[in-house]
Amino acid sequence: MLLIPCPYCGPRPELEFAYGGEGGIARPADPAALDDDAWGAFLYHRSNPRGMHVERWRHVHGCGRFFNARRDTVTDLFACSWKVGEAAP
Amino acid sequence: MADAMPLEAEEAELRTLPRMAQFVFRGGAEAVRLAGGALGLNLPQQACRAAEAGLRVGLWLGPDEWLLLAPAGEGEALEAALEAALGDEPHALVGVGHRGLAIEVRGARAADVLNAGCPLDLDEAAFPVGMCTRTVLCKAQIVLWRTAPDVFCLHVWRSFMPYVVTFLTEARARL
Amino acid sequence: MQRFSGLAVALRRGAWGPQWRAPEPQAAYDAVIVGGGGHGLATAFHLARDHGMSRIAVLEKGWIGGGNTGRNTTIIRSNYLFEESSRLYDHAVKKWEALSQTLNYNVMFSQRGVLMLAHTVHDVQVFQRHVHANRLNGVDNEWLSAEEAKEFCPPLRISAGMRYPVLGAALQRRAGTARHDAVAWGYARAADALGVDIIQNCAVTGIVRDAAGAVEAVETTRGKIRTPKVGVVAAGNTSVVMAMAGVRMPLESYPLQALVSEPIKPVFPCVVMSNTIHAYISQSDKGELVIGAGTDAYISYSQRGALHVSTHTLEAICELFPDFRRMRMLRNWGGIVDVTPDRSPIIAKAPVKGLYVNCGWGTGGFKATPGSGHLFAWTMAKDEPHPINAPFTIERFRDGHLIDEAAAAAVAH
Amino acid sequence: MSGAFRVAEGGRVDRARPVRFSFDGRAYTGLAGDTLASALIANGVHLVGRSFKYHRPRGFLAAGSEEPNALVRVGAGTARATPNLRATQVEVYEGLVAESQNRSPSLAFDLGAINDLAAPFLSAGFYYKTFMWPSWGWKRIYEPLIRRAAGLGRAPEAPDPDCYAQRYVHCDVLVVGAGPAGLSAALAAAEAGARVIICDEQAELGGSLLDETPGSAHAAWLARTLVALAQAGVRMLPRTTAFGMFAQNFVALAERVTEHLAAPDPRQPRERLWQVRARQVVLAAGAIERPLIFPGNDRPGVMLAGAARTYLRRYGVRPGARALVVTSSDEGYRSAIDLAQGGVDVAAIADLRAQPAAALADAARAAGLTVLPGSEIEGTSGRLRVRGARVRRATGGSAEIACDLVLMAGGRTPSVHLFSQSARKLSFDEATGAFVPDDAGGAIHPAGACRGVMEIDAVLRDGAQAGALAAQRAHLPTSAEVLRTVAATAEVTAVPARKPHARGRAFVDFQNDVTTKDIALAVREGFVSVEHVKRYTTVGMATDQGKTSNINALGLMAEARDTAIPQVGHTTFRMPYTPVSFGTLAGAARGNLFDPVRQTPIHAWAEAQGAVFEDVSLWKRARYFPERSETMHQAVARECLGVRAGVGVFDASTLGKIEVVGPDAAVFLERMYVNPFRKLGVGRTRYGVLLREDGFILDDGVIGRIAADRFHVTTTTGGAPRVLAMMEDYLQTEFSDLRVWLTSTTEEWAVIAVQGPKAREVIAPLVEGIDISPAALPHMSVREGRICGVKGRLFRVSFTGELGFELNVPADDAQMVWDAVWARGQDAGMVAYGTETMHVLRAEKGFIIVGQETDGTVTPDDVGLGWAVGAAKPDFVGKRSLARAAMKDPARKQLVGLLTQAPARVLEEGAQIVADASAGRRSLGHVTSAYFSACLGHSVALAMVSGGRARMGESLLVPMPGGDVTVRVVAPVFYDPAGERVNG
Ligand SMILES: Cc1cc2nc3c(=O)[nH]c(=O)nc-3n(C[C@H](O)[C@H](O)[C@H](O)COP(=O)(O)OP(=O)(O)OC[C@H]3O[C@@H](n4cnc5c(N)ncnc54)[C@H](O)[C@@H]3O)c2cc1C
Ligand SMILES: NC(=O)c1ccc[n+]([C@@H]2O[C@H](COP(=O)([O-])OP(=O)(O)OC[C@H]3O[C@@H](n4cnc5c(N)ncnc54)[C@H](O)[C@@H]3O)[C@@H](O)[C@H]2O)c1
Ligand SMILES: Cc1cc2nc3c(=O)[nH]c(=O)nc-3n(C[C@H](O)[C@H](O)[C@H](O)COP(=O)(O)O)c2cc1C
Ligand SMILES: [Zn+2]
Repeated sequence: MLLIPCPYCGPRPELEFAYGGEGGIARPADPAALDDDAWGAFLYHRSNPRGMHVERWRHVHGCGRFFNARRDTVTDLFACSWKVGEAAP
Repeated sequence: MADAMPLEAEEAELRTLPRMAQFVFRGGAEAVRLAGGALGLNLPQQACRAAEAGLRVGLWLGPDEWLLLAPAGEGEALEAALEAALGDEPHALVGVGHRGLAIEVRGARAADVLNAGCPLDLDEAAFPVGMCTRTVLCKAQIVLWRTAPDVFCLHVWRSFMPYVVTFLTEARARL
Repeated sequence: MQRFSGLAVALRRGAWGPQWRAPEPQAAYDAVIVGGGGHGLATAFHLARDHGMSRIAVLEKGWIGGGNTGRNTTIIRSNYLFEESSRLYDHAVKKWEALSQTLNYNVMFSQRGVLMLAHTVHDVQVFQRHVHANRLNGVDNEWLSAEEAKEFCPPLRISAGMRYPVLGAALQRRAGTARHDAVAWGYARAADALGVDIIQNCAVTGIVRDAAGAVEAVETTRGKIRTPKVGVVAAGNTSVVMAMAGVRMPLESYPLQALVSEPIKPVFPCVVMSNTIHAYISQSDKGELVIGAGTDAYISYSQRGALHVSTHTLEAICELFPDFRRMRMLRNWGGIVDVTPDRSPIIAKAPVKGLYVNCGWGTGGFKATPGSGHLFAWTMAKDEPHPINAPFTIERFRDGHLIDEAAAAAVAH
Repeated sequence: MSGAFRVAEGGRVDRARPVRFSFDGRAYTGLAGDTLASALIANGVHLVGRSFKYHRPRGFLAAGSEEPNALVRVGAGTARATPNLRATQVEVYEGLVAESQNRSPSLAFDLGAINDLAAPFLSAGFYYKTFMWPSWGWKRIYEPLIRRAAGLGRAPEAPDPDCYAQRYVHCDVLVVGAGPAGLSAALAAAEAGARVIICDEQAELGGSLLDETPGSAHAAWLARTLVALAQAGVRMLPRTTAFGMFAQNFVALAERVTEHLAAPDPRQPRERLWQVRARQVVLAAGAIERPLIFPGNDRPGVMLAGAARTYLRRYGVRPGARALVVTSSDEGYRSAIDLAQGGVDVAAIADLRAQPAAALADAARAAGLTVLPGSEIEGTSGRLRVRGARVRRATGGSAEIACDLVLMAGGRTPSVHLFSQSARKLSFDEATGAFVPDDAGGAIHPAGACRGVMEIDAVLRDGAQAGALAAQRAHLPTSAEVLRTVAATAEVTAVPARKPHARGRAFVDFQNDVTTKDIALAVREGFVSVEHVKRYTTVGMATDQGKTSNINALGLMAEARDTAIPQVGHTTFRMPYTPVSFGTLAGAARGNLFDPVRQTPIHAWAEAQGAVFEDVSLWKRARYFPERSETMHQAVARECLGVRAGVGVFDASTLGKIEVVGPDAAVFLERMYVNPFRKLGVGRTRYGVLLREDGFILDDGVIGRIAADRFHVTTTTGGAPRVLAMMEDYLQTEFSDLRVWLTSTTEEWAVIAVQGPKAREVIAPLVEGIDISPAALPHMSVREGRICGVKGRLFRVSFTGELGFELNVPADDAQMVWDAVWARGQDAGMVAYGTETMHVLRAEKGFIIVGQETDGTVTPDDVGLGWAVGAAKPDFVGKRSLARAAMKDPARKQLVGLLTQAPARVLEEGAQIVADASAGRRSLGHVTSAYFSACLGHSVALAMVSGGRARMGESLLVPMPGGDVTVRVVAPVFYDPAGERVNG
């Protein structure tokens, strides 16, 4: 069970969190302006890297907040986490 | 329940707490200030901390979320007072007095009983008196608040309460 | 190829040579398969056997069969909901039925039947829809009452007082299990005999494209290899390999766990799956209970998962089979499964000339191995899909023609 | 007397407490403190099992958890008898019943041993090469035979009556292993003020110190240290195996709580899972002695030298009368001398090395022992027990040495299992001939024998340093920088096995019967990778996971490949270290603790009425209320008619509810749902449809505007958590400009639906402060007011097509309100109805159920909800996806009604729909809902049919096993198509 650094509550056990998928994929401001390729990519294409991954978590059984984190997908260790709207450290 | 327990009662005891008026309060800094005035209590700004004034309590649940507790009879008046004080300041105040029930686990081994299903470090150094947080107890979500070194208060959604009580009773019997 | 048979075993008394060669990589091949799992090896076998291609290499970064092929719970069935899917998987089941003979390698395909348990009224509706759909498509699948399910699988508990009672089950009798390692080895031996070079400890590290953008070569840890056709069959690592050609995939890779008990005398005659409470169990021919657990919530290449994922599965196993509570977990492991948004695979041409991809089998691709190899080889050789895999494109995620088995069944083992 | 082989004194057994037990039906006596193994050896029993494949007789190899042979079934009866337990770990207790396994009819005479004769044909991987002819042979002949031969023990045959417990625990320092290294680490860490937990899989803490003679300096140190640890508040967990090591020092321990007791307290759990989060971990798991490879090395009486020493010194039993000690390490000498001192006649020390250390040889000779350097063991004799061994001398010639014990000392392999599980690297240490932990940095500190430190004083120092360093890294103040100064001392030199020169079968993996030949064959057949050899030969895959065999197998592979062990590598270490009961891992989760059972405030009432419940997500919902002996169909027909003719009451409390509050609430809902919400008036409600971003229906529900800035949103029962999570996601990460907050009120409000033409008259007297006249409270509106005196929200909505109200009342008051409604309803002929009737009533009206008509592939237009989509809105979740090509395909499945030709014929839900009777016909769609409508007197069905709306009036076929059923496509509204009754 991972120990996940919530930027509000500090490190907490994984059981309190929900994974939110890859981070940094903003919903287009005007979806209608996108062609099918771009919209399909927004919906489904993911970088899925082996190594550092920017991802979203929600401390759902804690403070309830979504936040961003950078985690190594090989070791599963977190490098850092930051609040929504803040710049990545 | 009682005779299935190898523990002495004072080592860990489960008690139902009386019904309370409860509200979820959400809002920004100004709303917090205004609400504090109506509550007679400064809502905690530090994560996972409770503030108490008399029988009124504000539990920090999130950066813009507090669970307010007050004696059962005060609910409607408190709601009116809060709404009046907050006026047009954006906020949300939602009565949840029937959503959840509270129980208390007290005794020298209360933390051990909770740790049967709660993955948090409940050592006093890590989880001091006055700390509160949403967390999990095995497959139920709870709000856990340490009110004294040997006393934890649990707020549980009502349909999960039978599960939580059965779980804790079993955990207590198996310590 | 040294022919295998009982007589040969008796006569040779252990005087066997290598089942496949260990060739040095050549400078160029007609086609290169990236990934020496069951699907990759089967693809190479079919390219060589059916399409007359002789210069083929399978490049495997570790040891063949060491990916998900070597770490799955071996459930084989074809009673999928959508016509596209049941056709795809039944194509494979038909090939499984002859595979030991095709390969002259006993892959121990065991058609012991797969029971899928229904625990809620909703489950019953969903499984009955499967039964009807499969019957129309000529795929066997039948509905059993709880009592009939218990008769088919005596250790199953069906008492009414359970937290999730068993309301019935869908049974596919032709479904079953196979010996996972033998599948990789059998294909490797047969492909090698047809001249395919199986090159282990050779990781692909780059995909080289020519000025027109077409595939021209692969870079590997054992040097550059020229080829006009690259078939990527890298399961959990597909995104990583495809990124080498600049292609972003609709995939996420998750750890999926499985575990075995200590071996016991035969007690479990079939395969049982419960999607609702997440339990997948059968007994191997050696005697262990083979149990499938769930995926972790987050993407990971660690090839292991969290403890709470296994405990969750064992809770379900103990609830359904309370006699097994004193059984003991002997070994637990993880694989990396690549999951598409609709939980159906991709067997298709990639948007780069000369690049083909076979992936997205997620938690359930072992069962497809023989069919997948056949169809992917066809697609690579003819540069166009076979009618059976034509719907399984990457473009469906652009156009919305999803084949959403996930919507019907949470997990697709 | 507790057995003829018990020595007169010594050992840690309690001679005052004899214990009676049985093995294979024979009664024996042991002593408290014995393991089943030591007690059997005390009684001269060495034959305890049969191997997996060849059914060869097997005895005790080891004295601890690494034992591969001595697996037994322990416990009486069908439910508690547990297979495959290691006799070397089972503590004897009064009345213990044990049985041998994998033999028939008896251990001494086992028919399965016929396999041993066929061994030449059963070499590694033989089954891949055979059983393929004839092609049907596998299924009908061979597989059944193979499957019958499977397994070792028998599974329990009845539900386990015992219970299990689990606990999370945190500490500064977790110490795994309580030998000298672990104990000194724990002490040092505790002295530095750390919260320490120390666990050991054995019954007593002490590790190798338990083999020390009582009164010796080290035994005294052990006693002193245990007292000091207890005083320092260290949590000491004997019988507790650290079996899994995960990222960030998350360690899983399995404690055997009652297994060793004759009459455990039934309240005690049988076993307990500890899930430890440790800031620092000290691994002091010791080292495991290696067997040697020679023909006949598997006969009962062939044992590890260290194990023999343990039996003698810890348990006070002589494992045999006359021993041949075979060694490739210095340690064999120490064991030989100790055993000789303990009264075992040591025939000789056969050293496989040509030049043993002179000092050791001299010491042995001084003790009167014969040393034979440069020996080779050519074989052993005996049937069910060793009688002698053939030793070839370096000087030439071989001699048969009579003995009933052959002791193997092949050096020690550090127990790196947990270290490696933590995904850390190992490196090969030539001196010890084994893999050792690669680094001592970070938060995991190997100490003692498990990192190759073998000499006792060095071990004590190493442990103390590891403990102090761990405390320091756990941020506890320590006076000075702690350094690790002890080097891995290869006290012994040993090389992993080489292939024996002598002929005959030499076993590498005892439990799985893997011989040196199997490994050679695998390599020859091209299985070069260590992982391939493992899987082809099954070496290391048995229940001991190769604790004694893996390193020897690596040596043999290296030899066969003509390379060195580091080039061969090692297989992956995985949890568990030793097998762990499913029960321990499942814990308390059984029955109602398997998953919470959620019940509504009305549940008890429904139960008292005899309701039949169904599971919907975690909730129990009343499905129907049978009266007397009614079947479901009869009850549902009665309930339906009751609602349509009069009035019915339904508990809809499980519906998800979300209070959406804030100045931007309407804007938020407008962006989330397909429907427009900005202009929804206060006091009005609207049916909302929620899509996923990919355009498919996720959920639906009625949304009421309570105030300008406050909405009461309802969701499906199962969808409640999902919808709230999705809304939070958009609110927090995409629409964070909006000032809106979401609160779940699912459990705040109980919902009592009162439906039917008489609904108004029933509730009228109960409602205060709300004008419920049709004009004041039209269909699709909501008011706040008092219901039975409590604050509530009254919705005028209908999911039945009848005049309907939903009374939202505080959950605590729900039963009171329900009782009042029920009492009032009696005059109106009120029925209580359940979910099944609700489904029929809504199907008669063509209302969809998310999850039944939809399955995650359905758009609003598909189910005829195109009207709900706010086409003028620039955007909402899922809008863009609806514009994709596939969503406009005229062949998409659309919601239609179906009528059967025979009115009584009810279609099966899930049945397929085709156009004609031709062969190879393709499915056009499927039946989503089908019921007999008592109100209409015929069956009704909803279906999703390709291009369905264009097929109105067409005849289609529904293939069923008994033949096709003809149906007519109709509009999906069967009852009151004009929709007038809601206005009633
Ligand atoms: C625990 C578990 C249980 C499962 N249970 C079932 C089940 O019951 N039934 C079922 O049908 N399916 C099941 N599956 C899924 C099934 O195992 C897979 O879908 C299937 O085996 C995939 O086969 P493959 O040949 O595509 O992939 P793999 O066997 O994973 O082969 C891919 C290969 O590509 C190699 N590779 C990757 N990157 C590179 C590179 N850069 N260069 C060279 N080589 C590379 C890898 O090393 C690997 O060997 C399960 C999976 C897991 C993990
Ligand atoms: N017994 C012998 O003949 C022998 C041989 C070689 C060395 N030694 C001595 O052993 C000492 C080494 O001490 P040490 O403390 O490193 O080892 P140790 O063998 O004394 O102690 C290791 C302990 O760890 C326990 N253990 C191992 N894995 C475990 C797990 N996963 N979970 C729980 N417990 C586990 C074992 O039961 C054992 O009690 C040295 O003094 C050395 O001289 C003794
Ligand atoms: C169907 C199946 C049965 C297995 N049976 C055993 C077994 O009896 N003993 C064992 O040690 N491992 C068994 N394994 C697990 C393997 O040892 C190994 O853990 C797995 O192939 C993953 O490889 P890895 O652990 O080396 O990463 C089995 C694996 C599978 C897929
Ligand atoms: Zn938090």
